[in-house]
Amino acid sequence: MKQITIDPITRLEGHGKIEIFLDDEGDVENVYFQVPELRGFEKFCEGRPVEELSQIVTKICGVCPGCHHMASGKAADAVYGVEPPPTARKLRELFYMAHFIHSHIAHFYALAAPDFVVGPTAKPEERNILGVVKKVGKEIGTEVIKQRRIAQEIQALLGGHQTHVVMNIPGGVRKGLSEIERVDILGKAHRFIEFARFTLKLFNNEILANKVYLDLILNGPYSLKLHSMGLVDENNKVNFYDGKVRVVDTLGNEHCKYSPNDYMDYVEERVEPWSYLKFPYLKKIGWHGFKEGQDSGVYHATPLSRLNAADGMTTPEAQKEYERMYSVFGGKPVHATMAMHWARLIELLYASERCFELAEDPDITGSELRASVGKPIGEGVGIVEAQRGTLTHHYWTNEKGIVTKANIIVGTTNNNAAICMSLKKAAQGLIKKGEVVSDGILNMIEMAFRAYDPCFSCATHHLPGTMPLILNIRDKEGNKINTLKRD
Amino acid sequence: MQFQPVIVSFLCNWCSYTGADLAGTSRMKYASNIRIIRVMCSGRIEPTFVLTAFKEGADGVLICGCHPGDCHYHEGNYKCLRRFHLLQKYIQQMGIHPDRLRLEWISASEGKQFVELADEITETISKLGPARINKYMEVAKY
Amino acid sequence: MEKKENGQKPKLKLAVYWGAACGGCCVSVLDVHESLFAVTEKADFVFWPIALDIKYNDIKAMPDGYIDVTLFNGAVRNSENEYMAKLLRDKTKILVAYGSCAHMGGIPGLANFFNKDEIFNRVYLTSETTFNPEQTMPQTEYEVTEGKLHIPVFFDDVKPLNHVVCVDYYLPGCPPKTERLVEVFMAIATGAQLPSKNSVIGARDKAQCDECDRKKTENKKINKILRPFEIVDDGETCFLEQGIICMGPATRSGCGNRCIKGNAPCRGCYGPPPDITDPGAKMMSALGTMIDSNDPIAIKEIVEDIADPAGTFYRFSLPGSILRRKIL
Amino acid sequence: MEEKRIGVYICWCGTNIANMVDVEALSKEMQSLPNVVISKDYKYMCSDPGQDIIVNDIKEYKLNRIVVAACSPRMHEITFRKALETAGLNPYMFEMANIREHASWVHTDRNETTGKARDLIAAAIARVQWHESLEKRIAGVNPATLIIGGGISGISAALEIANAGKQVYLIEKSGTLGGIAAGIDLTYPFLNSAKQMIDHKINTVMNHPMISVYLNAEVKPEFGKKIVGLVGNFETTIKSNGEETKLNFGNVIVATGLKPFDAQKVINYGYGKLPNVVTSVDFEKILKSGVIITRDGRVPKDIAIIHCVGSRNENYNAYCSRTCCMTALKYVNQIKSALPKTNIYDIYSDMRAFGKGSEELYSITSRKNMMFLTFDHKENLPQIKQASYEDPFNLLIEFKEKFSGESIEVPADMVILMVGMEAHDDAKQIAHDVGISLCGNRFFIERHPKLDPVATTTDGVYVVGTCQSPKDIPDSVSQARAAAARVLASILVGKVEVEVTTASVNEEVCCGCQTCISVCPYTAISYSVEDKVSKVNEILCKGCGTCSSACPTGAIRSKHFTDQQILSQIEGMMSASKSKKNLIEIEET
Repeated sequence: MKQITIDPITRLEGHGKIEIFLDDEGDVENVYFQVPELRGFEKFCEGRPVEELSQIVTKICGVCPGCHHMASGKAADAVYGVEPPPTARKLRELFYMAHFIHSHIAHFYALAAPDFVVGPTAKPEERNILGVVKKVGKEIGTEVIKQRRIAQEIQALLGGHQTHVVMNIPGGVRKGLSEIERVDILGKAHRFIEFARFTLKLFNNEILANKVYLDLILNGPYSLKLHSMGLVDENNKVNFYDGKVRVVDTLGNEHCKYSPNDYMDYVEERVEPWSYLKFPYLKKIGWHGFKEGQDSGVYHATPLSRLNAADGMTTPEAQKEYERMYSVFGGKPVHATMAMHWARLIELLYASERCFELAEDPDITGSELRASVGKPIGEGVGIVEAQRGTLTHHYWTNEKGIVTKANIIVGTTNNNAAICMSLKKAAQGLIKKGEVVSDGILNMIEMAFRAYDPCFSCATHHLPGTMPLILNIRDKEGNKINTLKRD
Repeated sequence: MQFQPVIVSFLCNWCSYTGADLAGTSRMKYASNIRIIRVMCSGRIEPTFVLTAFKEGADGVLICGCHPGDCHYHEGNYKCLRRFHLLQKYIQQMGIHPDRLRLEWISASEGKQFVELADEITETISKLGPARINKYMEVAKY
Repeated sequence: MEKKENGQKPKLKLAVYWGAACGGCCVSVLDVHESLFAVTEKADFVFWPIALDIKYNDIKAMPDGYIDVTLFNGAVRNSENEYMAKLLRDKTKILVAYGSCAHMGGIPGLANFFNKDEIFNRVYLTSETTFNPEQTMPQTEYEVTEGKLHIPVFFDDVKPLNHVVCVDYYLPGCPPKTERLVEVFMAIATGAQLPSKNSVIGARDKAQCDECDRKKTENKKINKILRPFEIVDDGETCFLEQGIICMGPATRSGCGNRCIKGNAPCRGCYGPPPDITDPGAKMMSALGTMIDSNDPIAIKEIVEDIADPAGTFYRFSLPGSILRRKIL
Repeated sequence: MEEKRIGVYICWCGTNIANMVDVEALSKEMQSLPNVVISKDYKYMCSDPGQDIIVNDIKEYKLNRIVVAACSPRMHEITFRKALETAGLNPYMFEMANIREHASWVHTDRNETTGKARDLIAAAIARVQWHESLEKRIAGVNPATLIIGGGISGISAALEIANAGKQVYLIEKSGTLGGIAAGIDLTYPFLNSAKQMIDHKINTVMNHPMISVYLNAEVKPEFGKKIVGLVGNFETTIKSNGEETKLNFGNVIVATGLKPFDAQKVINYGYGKLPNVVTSVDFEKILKSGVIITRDGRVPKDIAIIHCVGSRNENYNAYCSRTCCMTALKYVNQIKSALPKTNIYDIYSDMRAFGKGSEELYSITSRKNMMFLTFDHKENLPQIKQASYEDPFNLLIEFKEKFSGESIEVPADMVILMVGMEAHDDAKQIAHDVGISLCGNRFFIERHPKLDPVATTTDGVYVVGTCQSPKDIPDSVSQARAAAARVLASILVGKVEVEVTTASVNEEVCCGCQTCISVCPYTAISYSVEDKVSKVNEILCKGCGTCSSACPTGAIRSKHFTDQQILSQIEGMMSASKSKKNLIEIEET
């Protein structure tokens, strides 16, 4: 038996590590996606004042700190049993839209586009954003960077800190929005919408119009039948900031719809001895191993699953695009892993439109930023949709509001099992017995993984270069007999 | 070999240190575990000193100043008192037994009281056993 | 350093690596935005796991001192972090502890209130959503049917970088302000005179208050310690004078007062000004002095309101402080 | 930075240290510590030959830091600093390890004590590494003097200084000068008129060009403290008859006097209830009035005098007030001369007749036709009762006569209680205002009970008269004049050494948080708006170091007590015992 190690592919908390085991025939026997690091926030949040957590947990991930800040802020509100006043709520959502916009832009252009616009098996040194720029025009590169920067500037303006936001305080937000700032954001939001439209057009012309890619998306080794999770509003429309968590099964029927406080009745986590990252699954179905299908408890929480789990979008243009996607796939739910990219762009459009709506809302410049806070109830759950999946923070406190217990399910964690399975499926589909494992193949394995946009990957935005990959082909004893490395 | 605690003591120059001197000139006897460091005023004593003493292997730390109202510098001992209570809360959170850190008022004429204090603290700390904090704290220096 | 073909000033060889970190430091490097190209003109990234196709083995293959500057971010939490720290130390001329975690232990350092078992028990056994009847724990080496799988050893406590290797400079912040990084980078690139080894770069000697726009007076008397949500912040008065604990006076400036500008008190990510080993201890000393009472009972009551002294005064600096972990 | 060359000197102090500490072993051991160039032990380091060793070694071995392990620095730090100066070394490059008062004299196990001494010396060596030269600073002395209290002591001191041509500010809280002495009729032992003596002095004071008198005066508190500054340059603001005056002066003499014991506290004597029981203070008034009659206007046939009222008794004051016995005898003589027929019973415990002419007064008096009786001043004090109507006398005193051992009853128409002296109720406040301390009996503490009974631990502040301890007029006056001499001497010298170990602000680091400002008890720190930093006025700073502990940025250094110095001292102290501890733990495991 041969063992292929891809290390480090990248990190979540520490380096993600892929181990591919080939049988003696050279066929893929099994694939393990390992997360070799833990920091233990769930533990050391204990003893901290609950209102401090929203600034502590942002350090779970410096790539999507805003998500943790929001989930934590909402959990803290719940602990004190307060609802932020409308202005505060809208400011939070406005911030959150900006957070989604820069993350989604970056992911598509730096990670997804190269594979499609340039080509999955193109030369690595071309298969990056610069390659994309070469293909579709120089101004795009600068535009991407510019849009991302603008979105981050809005974040910094509202959040007080470009990376590790300090916006939330129990019962509301620390800082209001001035009229000048509002108008400025309105203008920027308008440009976001235009850029989102442009990006979708790009996706349409460069990818969907291309027979090969369309086939790759529709069929290919990239489809996985999993249940879909996502946050929805009272009309079952997609919502990132607030609402109920809805899960639809592989056939598109509602499996459950729960409010944040009840998450423990629906989600359970499994521990594997070979990874520091746990594997969540649907409690009602239970864990039946790393397998797809209706009977498996494995679900995914991604842009695609959010769209699968919802009945539509609240903003007009996004809704149109939503309908178009499902018509292309011939109905819901969609299980094509690569469709996540499309879904992500639809979310980008939604976030941009929503950003505009909020900036138009007169309430947004209101002066009532905080509801008064009383004694803590002692327990609170906060759930938001992170770019990379449903994010849950759950705190227990004593009568002084000091945290006695915390439970956190991070966005990417939801997809831990799904990632493993996608990788295995891709590897099995791509690594054929006897065939030399080419860089193209490695990259196509990686594409399966990248589609999930696991937390770390967005950190690689707009730097020339590709995901590092290396294959060590080992014999039974684990001695390396051959190394394949992308150069 | 029976455990001999080391107790680092910070004494203010005008009252407590003089009190300890008085114990000496009056040839009173007390446990030899106390190690005295002189500062001009208990108001100069800050957490950094106490924590360093623990880190360096002290099993206990004793702070002495003038009685309230008698501070040679009027209010230094109150400043010390305030820091002391905060520091007490901190070291307990860090897993250090509160009895290992003491603040007592000793006047220039209270040689006898100082002797009793020294013996009493030595006994308390001996009962608690070695603090072993320094072992915990050992890290390679680069 | 090798010359570029066109025989101009040789390009710097840069490496960026993370130990126990959140990725925020790397984002801060990427957030140079447009000026990224200016940087890549002067330097080549020779190692950056998240961005570049370079493997550990390639690092091992490099001659000692091959890399000019390594920005090591993240704390040392496990055997892999320590291994890479030592490896990069050998291969690097200037090793920079980049960001609060590498500098002082940072937020992951709060784990030093506990040990490995407590953390594992919570995460893998008692966590409400975890179902683990076999009490499975992650294993450093684990035999699956197909072969052996390895993950690094999880240490009992978190260490800042200088507890495992010799550090040349510290570039503080959570994350460091990108502008500071660019300044430092340009200084190195242009061969400007660097400060003496082992010192902090990319931050000012003066503490936050020097840049803080809030009104400060000598009236720093505290009758009651309050928590941020317990006051109606006027956005203008010094936090300490409103009874809110702010680490500003014991924290270097350089971040641009970002949290304070966001109406949140400073938590000290930029670390202490020169000559201070333990910012937490200094701040406790200062805050204690501010308590406006001489009555032991009253003082006790006021102190009681500080819910989490260790976690507040040492939010970012626990592993680097005098008592670097809880005694268990 | 210059190479550190340390000399270590361990003193035997004869056998005082050597008996309990293995000084030879230690001096050998210390030789091996970092930067220690030479380490010696010697019988008496403080002796001239002892100091010479240091002086010579400094020259011979180019030493730049010295550690002496001997007695308490409070004893000989100055001595050795001088030695360093003689050798041309800055006196602050010196550190002392107290291995006598804190080691050899207080411990009984030679090994343990030697171990402790090792730690203390190692600590001193570690500390001295970081010592830095500090330059002495000189300040001028303001020739004016503030005298608090216009009694006989204050007046005497005032005249002494004023007559030397120096300005005196004399402040008195009452409306008149003279204090207690002015209330006395005749003085013992020679029975001269106090009035003649006092009035003359008061007049000279009132009209003296160099004395400004402030009656009904009080000191106005500023910054919680009434007198700020330090020797040579004090300042304060006083309020006299409603108007405020700011005063600057170089020295302070505290002469706030005494308060008579409140006789009502001794229930047995019924003072305040029985009209004809009077205190010595009351009786002086009666004497001054010229006629000795009872409250109900009769000429007393029997007068009893009771000693030690409120004195020498744990329930009241444990100390002896020194003047009452002789005053009582003075009364006997005055009564005898006024009312020869009146019987006098002098009820005392011990007759204390020290000092010029006092014993003579006693023998003269005892020959007068009167009766001495004794009582136990500790247990069963006499009981004074109102006599019944039919009795031919007004009061009845029951008590156990000590000599005879019989319980007797003494008749009296008037009883004089010899009340003792007490410190004023506001003594503590005064002490706080001028920065001096009180003893257990609430009298002001002098710097040294024998060698320096006028000065205090605060330079430039002197205590005289009965506020320092009970005394009679001649003692008060001589103490007052002694203090005056000290003040004049300091004015003559014209300059004083100001505290060197002050605080200083590193303006490169100070962030202007202003935490330090309100911390300083001497208002020595102020915030400079233009520079955005705190600044220390080193004239006002007394070097307590509280500000440097309060400074969150580490910008304030407390000279000679820097963090670095103290932290190294701790590390040095623990260096030895650390290895010892590890040994123990190895054994345990």
